[in-house]
Formats: sequence, C-alpha cells, structure tokens
Amino acid sequence: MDFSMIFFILVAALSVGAAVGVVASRVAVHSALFLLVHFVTLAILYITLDAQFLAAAQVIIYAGGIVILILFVIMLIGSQPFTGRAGYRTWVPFAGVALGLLMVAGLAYAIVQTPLMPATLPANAGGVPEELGMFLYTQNILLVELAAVLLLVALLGALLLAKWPKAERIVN
Amino acid sequence: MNNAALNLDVNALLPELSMVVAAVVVMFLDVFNRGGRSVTRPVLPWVALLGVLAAAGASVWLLGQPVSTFQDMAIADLFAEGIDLVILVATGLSILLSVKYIPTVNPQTGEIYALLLLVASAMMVMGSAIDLIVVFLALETFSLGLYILSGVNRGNALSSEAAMKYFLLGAFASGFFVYGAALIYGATGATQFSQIGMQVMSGQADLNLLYPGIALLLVGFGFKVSLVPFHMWTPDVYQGAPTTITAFMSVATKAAAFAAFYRIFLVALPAQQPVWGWALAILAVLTMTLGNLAALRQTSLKRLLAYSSIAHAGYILIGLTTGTPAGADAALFYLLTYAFMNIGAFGIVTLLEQPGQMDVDISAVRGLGKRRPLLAFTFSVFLFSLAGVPPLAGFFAKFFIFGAAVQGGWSWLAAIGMLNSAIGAYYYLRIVVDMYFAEPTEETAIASKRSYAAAFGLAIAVVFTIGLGIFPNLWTALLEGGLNQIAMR
Amino acid sequence: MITVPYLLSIITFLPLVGAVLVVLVPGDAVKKWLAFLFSLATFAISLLLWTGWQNGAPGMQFVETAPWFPQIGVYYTLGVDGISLFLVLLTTLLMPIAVYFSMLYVKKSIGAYMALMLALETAMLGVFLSLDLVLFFVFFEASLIPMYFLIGEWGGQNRIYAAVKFFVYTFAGSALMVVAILLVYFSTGTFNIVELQFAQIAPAVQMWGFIAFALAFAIKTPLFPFHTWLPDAHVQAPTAGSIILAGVLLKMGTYGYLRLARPIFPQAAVQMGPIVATLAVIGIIYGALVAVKQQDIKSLVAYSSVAHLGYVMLGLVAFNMIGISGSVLQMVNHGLSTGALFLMVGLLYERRHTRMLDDFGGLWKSVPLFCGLFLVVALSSAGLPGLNGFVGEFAIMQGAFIYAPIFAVVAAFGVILAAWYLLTAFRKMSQGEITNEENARGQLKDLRLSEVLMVLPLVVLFFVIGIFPNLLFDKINPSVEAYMAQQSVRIEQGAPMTGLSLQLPDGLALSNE
Amino acid sequence: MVPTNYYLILGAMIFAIGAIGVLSRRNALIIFMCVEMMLNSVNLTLIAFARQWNNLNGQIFVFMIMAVAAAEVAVGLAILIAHVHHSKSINIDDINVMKW
Repeated sequence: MDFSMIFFILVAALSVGAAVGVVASRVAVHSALFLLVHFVTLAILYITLDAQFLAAAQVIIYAGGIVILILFVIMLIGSQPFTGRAGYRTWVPFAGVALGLLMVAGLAYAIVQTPLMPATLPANAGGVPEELGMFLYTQNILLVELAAVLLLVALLGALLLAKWPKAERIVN
Repeated sequence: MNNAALNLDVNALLPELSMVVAAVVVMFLDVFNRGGRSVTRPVLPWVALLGVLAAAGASVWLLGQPVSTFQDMAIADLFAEGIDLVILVATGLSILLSVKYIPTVNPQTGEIYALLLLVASAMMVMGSAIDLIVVFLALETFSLGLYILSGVNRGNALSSEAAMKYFLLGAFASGFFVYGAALIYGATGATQFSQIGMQVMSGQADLNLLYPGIALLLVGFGFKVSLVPFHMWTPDVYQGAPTTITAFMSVATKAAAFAAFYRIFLVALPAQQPVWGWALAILAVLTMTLGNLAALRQTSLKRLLAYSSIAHAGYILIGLTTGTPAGADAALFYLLTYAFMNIGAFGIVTLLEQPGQMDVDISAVRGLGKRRPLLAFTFSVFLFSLAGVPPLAGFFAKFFIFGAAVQGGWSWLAAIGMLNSAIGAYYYLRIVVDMYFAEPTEETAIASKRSYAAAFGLAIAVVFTIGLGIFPNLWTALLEGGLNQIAMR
Repeated sequence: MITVPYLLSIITFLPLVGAVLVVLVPGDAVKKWLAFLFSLATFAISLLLWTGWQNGAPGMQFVETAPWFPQIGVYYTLGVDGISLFLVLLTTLLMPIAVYFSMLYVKKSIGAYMALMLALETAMLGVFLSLDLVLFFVFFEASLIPMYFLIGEWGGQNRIYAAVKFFVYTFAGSALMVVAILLVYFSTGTFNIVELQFAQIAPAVQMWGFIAFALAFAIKTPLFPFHTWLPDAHVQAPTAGSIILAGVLLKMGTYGYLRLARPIFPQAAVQMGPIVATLAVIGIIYGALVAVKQQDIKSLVAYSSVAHLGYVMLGLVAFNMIGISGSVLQMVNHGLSTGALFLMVGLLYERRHTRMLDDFGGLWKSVPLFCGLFLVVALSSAGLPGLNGFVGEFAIMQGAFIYAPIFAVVAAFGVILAAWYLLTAFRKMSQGEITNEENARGQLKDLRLSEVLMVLPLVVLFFVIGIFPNLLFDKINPSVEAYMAQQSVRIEQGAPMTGLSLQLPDGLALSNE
Repeated sequence: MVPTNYYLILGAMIFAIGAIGVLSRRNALIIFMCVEMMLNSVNLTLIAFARQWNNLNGQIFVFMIMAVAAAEVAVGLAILIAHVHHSKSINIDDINVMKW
C-alpha cells in the first residue's frame, strides 16, 4: 500500500465521519461545522484527482460561502431545540436509513463490477485554470450564459422573498 | 486555442433570447415604480406578453429554417420549436390570467413577471438541450424560479409552506438527477447526447454504471413531472402556490422535462429501450391509476386538478415509453392541448377564488351554470376535454398517444390508459354535475371576479380546446405537416 | 329528381346550425319554433335520400369524402347504404316529434334544452352516416354530452344519479374501443369502414378487437348483463329524451355491431357468436319477466326495450340473410313503437303526473282516443301480425331458427311474454271501473288535435310497414346481400381460428409504415 | 495512484448518507445541508470520472454544480426565512413531506 492510498483512506474516513456528523447532530450549528469539515476533506481529494482549480473553488464557494451563509441563517432564526410532535410517524427515519443503505449497496455493487484505473496519467491539464477557462469560454459558452440566467433568477428570487411588502407590514 | 469552435449560431436560441431580453426590459421598467406612484406597473404584464409574442414569432420563424445547433449544446429542430410554442402558450395564458390576480397576491409584480419570463426561457432551453450539463443547468434555473414563484404570496402560510416543501424535495430530486448524469458520464465519457449514444451503440459504454445512471436520472425526472411514487409534493405545492403560477407550472414544467427526457432517451439511450421502456411503463401505470384514484376523493378544486395533472403526466409518459419519434410527436400534441385545457381550468379557479383565499372548495361551483352560464360553459369545455370526450382536443391528444403506444406494441398500456380516462371522466363529471344540476349555495352567491384580460385568455383557451379537437391537423400543419419532428443528433 | 351536393353533410350538420341559432336568438317562443323548424327541415331534406335512392344498388350512396387528418389516414367520409338509410330516416322523423312534444310541455330553460336536442341529432346522424372509424367514434362519444345534460337537468327525481351512471357506463364501455380502433388501424392501415370490410386481420388481434368493440356496443345496446344503466336513464329522462334514447340512441349499439364488430372481426365474431346469442336470449326473457312486474309504465317500457333489442342482437348474430334483414327492420320498428310508447306515456304523465299503473283504471271511459291509440301502439310493440313489429320479429325468428333452433324456441317465449305485459298494462290502465276521482271524465282531458298529429305519423307507419314491408326490404336487402356475400368470402379466406387465441400480437408494430 | 473505483464508492457512500439525512431528519436546515452534501458527492464522482476519461467535461460539470449550489443556497435560505416568519418552526414534519 503506497502513500497515496493511505492518504486517501485517511481523508475518506474523515470525510465520511463528517458526513455522518452532519446527519446525526442534534443541533444545526454542529451540523454546519461538520459540513465545513466535510467540504474541506473533499477539496483535498480534488487535489489528489488533479483538479486544483476546483479544489480552490470548493473551499471558496462551499466552505467560504455556503457554510457561512448557513451559519448566518442559524444565527438569524435561532437554533431551536428538537421539539417532538404528536402524530409523527417513527418509522419514517428507519425507512429512510433502510432505503439509503439499500441504495449504497446497489451502487457499490454496480461500481465494483468493473475496476477503473486511468489508462494514461493526465497531463495535469485539467487542474490548471487556464485550460479550464479556455474550454469553458470557447466550447461551453452556452453554459456560462445559462449560469448567468441562473444567478439572475436567484438574485430576483432573493429580492422578492427578502423584501417584505409594504402593505403587509401594515397588516402585521 | 481553437477559435473555430466559436462559430456561434445565435439564431438557434433566438426564442430563448427574446424571453431573457423581455425579462430584462420588464425589470428596467419596474424601476420607475419607485417614485411613489406606480407609473409602469399596469403596463408590465403587457410588456411581458409582447416578449412572449416575440419569442413565439422567433419560434415560428425557426420552424421554416433548417435544423441548426449551438455548439453541440442546444439544437433548434422542429421538436424544440414545438416545445417552445407549448411553453410560450402556457406563459402567455398565465400572464393574461395574472393581470388582475397577481397584484392581489404580491404587489411586486415586476419581479414576478421577470421571473416568469426567465423561468420560461430556461424551460425552452431544456427543450433544445442536447447536452446533460445544459439540461441540468436549465432544470435548476427553472426549478429555482418556480420555488420562488410558488412562495410569492407572502401573506399566506400555505404558500410559504408550499415553497419550502417544493424547494427541499426539488433540491433532493436534483441530487438524484445529477448523480445519474454523473454515472452516465462515467459510463461513456461524454455529456453530449449524440456522443453518449455512439458510445452506447458501439458497446464501449460501461453498462454497470449506465443502468444505475438511467435509474437515478429517472428518479429525478419523476420528481419534476410528479410521477407516482415521486409525486407527494404535487398536491401541496399546487394548492399552496398562487393559482396562475400553478397553472403555468402544471403545464410548462411537464413540457420542459418531458422534452429533455425524450431527447435523452431517444438520442442518447435508444438501444436501452427494452430496459427503460418497461420501467417507464410501470411508472406510467402507477401514475395514471393512483393519480386518478386519489383525485376521486378530493374536495379542493386545486388539489383535484393537481391529482388530475399527475394522471395526465402518466398519459404523456406512455408516449415516452414507446421510445419512438411518433410517441414524441403525440406527446408534443398532448402537451399543447393540455396547455390550453389545464390552464383554462386553473384560470376558472382564479376567477372563483375569494380574496385572501388561495383555494376553491368543490362546493363553490354549485349552481354556477345558472349564475354565470358562460363561465360554467367554459369550465365544462375544459373538463370534458380533460376527460377526453370527443370532439374536444383532449380526445385527439389521447388518441395520438395511445396510437403511438399501439403502434409500438404497447397495446395493453394503451388499454390501461383508456380505462383510466374513464375513471377520470367520473371526477371531472362531478364538477359539471355540481355546476349545472346542483342548487346554488350561499358560498356561490358571492360574485366571482371579473377580469377582461383573464376573459380574453380563457376565450383563447376555449377556442383552441374546441378548434384543435375539430381540426387537429392545424398543429401538424404548423410543424410542416410531417411527423417525426425530433432531430436525431 | 333533385340532387343536392353535400347532401349528407347538410343533413348531419343542419341541426347543429339550428342549435347554435337557438342559443343566439332571443325569446322562448322563437327558440321553440326555430328548433322545431330546423328538425322538420332536416327531416324534409333527409327525404331526398329516399327519392334519390338508387334501388338495388348494394353499396354506399351519396358518398362524400374530404381529408380531415390525412397524415394518419383519418378522413371525413360520409355515406349511406340500405342498412343505415332507415336509421337515418328514423332519427330525422322522431326528432321533430320529440321537439314538438317538448314545445308543449317543457318549461325550464327551453333554449338550452332545444339546443341540446338538436346537437344530439347531429351526433346521432353522424354515427349512422360516417364511414371512417375515427369519425364514427367522435360522433358516438359526442352523443353522450347532450344526453347527459338532458337527463341531468330536465329529468325526474333521481336524475343526477341516472345521468352520471349513463355517462360513465357508456364512456367506460367505449374506452377500450379506442385501443381496438388503433389496433385495427395498425394492422390494416386504414380507418375506412368500407375498406375494413375487406381487410384481413390476424386472429389474435381479431379476438381482442372484437371483445373491445362488442363490449362497447353491448353496453350501448344494452345486452343483458350490461343493461343496468338503461332503466335508470329511461325512468329519469324527460319524455323527449326517452323517445330519442329508446328510439335512436340504443340503435347505435346494434348498428355498431352490425357495421363494425361483425365485419371487421369476422372469425372472432363467428367464434363468439353463441355467447352473444345466449346473452341476447337471456336479455329477451329477463327483460320481459322484469317488465311484467313493473308498476311504473316507463320502467316497463324500458325493460321491454332490453327484451326487444335482444331480438335485434339475436338476428344479427344468426348471420343469415333473413336474420339480418329482419334485425335492420326491427331496429326501425323498435324505434317507432317504443318511441310512440314513450310518447303516449309522456302525454299521460303530463295530465296526471304519475306513471304508476295502480293510479289508473277505467281510462277507456274518460279518454277513449288516448286509449285507442295506446292499444295500437302496444300491439305494435307486442308484434301483432299486420303491424310492423310482427314482420321484423318473424324474420328474426326464422333467421335464429336457421342458426340454432334452440335460440328461436326460447326467444318465442319472449313474444308471448311481451303480449302479456303490454296487454296487462293496457288492461290495468283502461279497463274496469274508474277507481280514482282524478281519472274521471270531466277531470281528465282527452288528446288534443296537435297531440294526435304527433302520434299519427308513427301509427300510420305501423300499418304501412306491417302491410307493405317490402317497401323497406327492397332497399335493405341488396345491401345485406352484398354484405353477406362479402363476409362469407372473408371468413373462408381468413386464417383459421384455433381455439380462443388471446395472446397479444407480437409482430404488429410498424406493419404499415 | 488510487483507482477511480475508490472515489466512486466514497461518492456513493456520501450520497447515500445525504439521502438518509433528507429522509430521516426533520429540521429543514439540516435537510438542506444534506442536499448540499449529496451534490458534493456528485462533484467528487464527476471529478474522478474526469480523470478516468481524461477530458474536461466532468470538471466543467462540477463548476456548474457549484454555481447551482450557490444559487440554491441563496434562494433556499430566503424561502426558509420566509417560512419561519409564518410557522415559527423549522421542523420539516410541519410541512408533511410524506403526506399523500
């Protein structure tokens, strides 16, 4: 077992542990912190896959942006403790877990069927921002345009939902 | 690098572009509101409608052009333009219905119309997409827009609940979709449909990854078009969203998602038809049957129409099950007629809604035939058409879908579909019974809203619901009289 | 000789034009008379079919065709032959009578009522005239909507239940027919009903197709276990609705069987023949026995319809010259007799607002004219020799005897039962002493001239057909002969049917592209 | 060098853990985080495949998923806040996911 393998297993274990932490935490803040750890471990794995640019993006967008936003919302609405409700069907979580395990078993089985190993070592082109940028802005320009529309939609949406209408303020 | 790759055929996406431009114009015009008095607000729906008309013009113009592609990412073939027209019909009718309705829900109409146009343009991109990444981006764009639009009624808990539920389940479903896309990419090394198709055909694809990929893709798709068992969000969201938005999404979402999946299945995975064909057939049977049975028990008009739209998704799915271009054409016609009749039906609901109420109980239509004969007549036309009674458009829509099924050797599926439409007739008929044969109650005594724009929209819908039933070839004549519109690239 | 271009289209759509006009014009009186005029005009124009008829020609006459949806082979094709001619004339004749009756007695929103009646006429005529499967189906289903509203809005106590039951039963019945129509199309490549009589269809497809078609028509006819909607619909429908329902609408089932189910799937039909015949005979006996016990005259007539249409089906299944000719004639006879019966019942109901036999008695003394006419109508329905009913039933019995004597023997009991329940009803109503004050001479008015004029054409036709049946047979027979000849050829040519082959066809897909 | 399968199985596991979280947790925020985790597992899978096939489509796809995730978080949290204004609770069961 070479070093890269050991390193992968360690990071993967940390990643899975953090993922379980997100799901299992009682308090939302803890989940968010576990999520942060999880995102960072993934960024490390991206580097081992020769995707340096995406690793950086991962840290900036997910760890730096999304988790912070989630933490901000938790602070805004207050992390409420778990409140039990009558009529809650207790079988639902178990069904969810069973379904999930079934899914991972099936997927793992399918994935293990054919061993995959890159035939040739990549020329380390993919990770370099320049290559990615050229590819994105020439052959995939439509994606950029679409992403622009996507962000415009998100912007409009946030505006629409965040602005409390005047008439309503009077009612409340 | 390779600058030859930059030959952009913008024409191919002209309709989508017109919609985006119209959205931006609406947003700019909305700015002039801020001066205390709303100067431009009454004009906004008509500006949006102009955008829709421009896009429709572009689509019709493209029908006469040879098939063109945008960098192997999007295609402008007859099928794509047909889907564009369906979505534009849905958008246009929804805007007409919204003119009076939306301001009662949320005064920020500028943002709402702009969002509606952007969502529609993303849906249209979905109809032209020939690349998994484009499909994903377009799917996410219009889904995000719809999450927001279903929650714009800020004063209503039901609406924000609907948005919340729709968002969480929609994002969950997107996860499945994109994981499926990833596995298909893993199996073939490509995201373009034609390349995936070539890889699969040549036997180089890794089937162990491809099949789970198709299955996961189907789950995500099932959520978007509300196939049973992925439908649980539909009734709540349809009930909670503002009614004109519900009308829009019940039709346009289906059109966009079905269009993309026709392309994925017909172009990328035709060889796997025996596998996904059966999966889809089972889903179709479940969807039609459970949708119809659940609709039988509803007392809220919006929930009833929601379950009915689940059942209709099942009928449309039959066209996809066959895996033939004839099935795609039949589904296209179905979607068009569905746009007219279903938005029409929801349009009636908007007129019957009481201020502040987001829904109409089925008993509220009692005696409508006596108090508002024209409204009741219009509603019955839509309901009979939804039930598939000739000579209305809904009959021919079913006829073509089942025709494609029989042609493809799925006669039993067509038979189950027809029996289901008989179940459907029962609950549509129940509304007609209440309208004409029941005495008016106190609830119905309250006058329904009147809106010239909505009346205009409903008139268009009625004319086409009857007209496409008597002259169904008007539509195929528009698509150059030929069948098999889907370009195989 | 007048020749009119597009004669069949004019006959079919003239009532629909009338329906639109009736909705548009103001004033109840104007609406009434306009509707009556349109139905009368349709009848007058339809007589051109009689005058312009080429005697002895077996094929379709007055054929019109236009592309409707040519991409998939759907054409707007109309035509009429000896089999459909009299059904068309029956429809156009009964409609003015029904409309006139409604003019006198219907009070509630007359405009909508008349428009629906006229729209219904268009749908019914379309069924009998269309030569394209899709067009046929469109008319077949379209007839449900106006009838549904007629029963549901202007019917009796239980009208909503009856209307919904009527609609859902018949709609569900024809649901499978759509799939069968498509199966037929994809195995023959045509929707044209005339061409389909010559097309060969694989046995497996035939069996499924026949079952689907026969089920739809059995519900419409209605054949024995599928009849339960009929008494409800009849009892609840307004009088004019009942006249049309019994007189014409039910014939769409038997006509469909004769025109489509039988010839398109000949081998399957031969194989399933005994089952259909058995159901028909059960229907004859069952309908008659139930009719005997009815108190409500209208429901008595309704059950008698189940029995009478059993005869028609029996004649069709017998599938010999005399049986089919008899059935075609009997369809017309039943339309006339039962239409007249419902008309008489309606006239009585408008006077007394009851239909229970026990409420009457001794009517002969107070309203002799009514009773005389009623007797003639009842005798016609019971099949008295010299009147129309006898000719058809006799021919059917002969045909059934050739097919299988047992059916004829059992069906003959039905004739006796029919005489029993009709004459019992007549006796209870008219003879004996007047037991109820309201039936007394001064209280109950006899028929007015206008009412007699309504019934009279039908009574005259009873005698004309009863005494000169060849007036009709001359036109019916050539078509039936050609039909028979061409069918027997097909049964010989076709692939042999071995057992009940009910597996789904495999190689069906794309066989015609 | 670590075979691609290892990355794929890790991706599948994280995806399943996320799905389990969505189906079993009742706090809308945690469900939202689980959805983000599912998207991330897809990112990992895609990058692994991109290396496997030695083409950039997978990485472009990941870049787009990141854009989507950013947009989703903005919209999602806005909806969440709007919802909390009404219901004063972020228990998902209050909005009855499993209701038919």
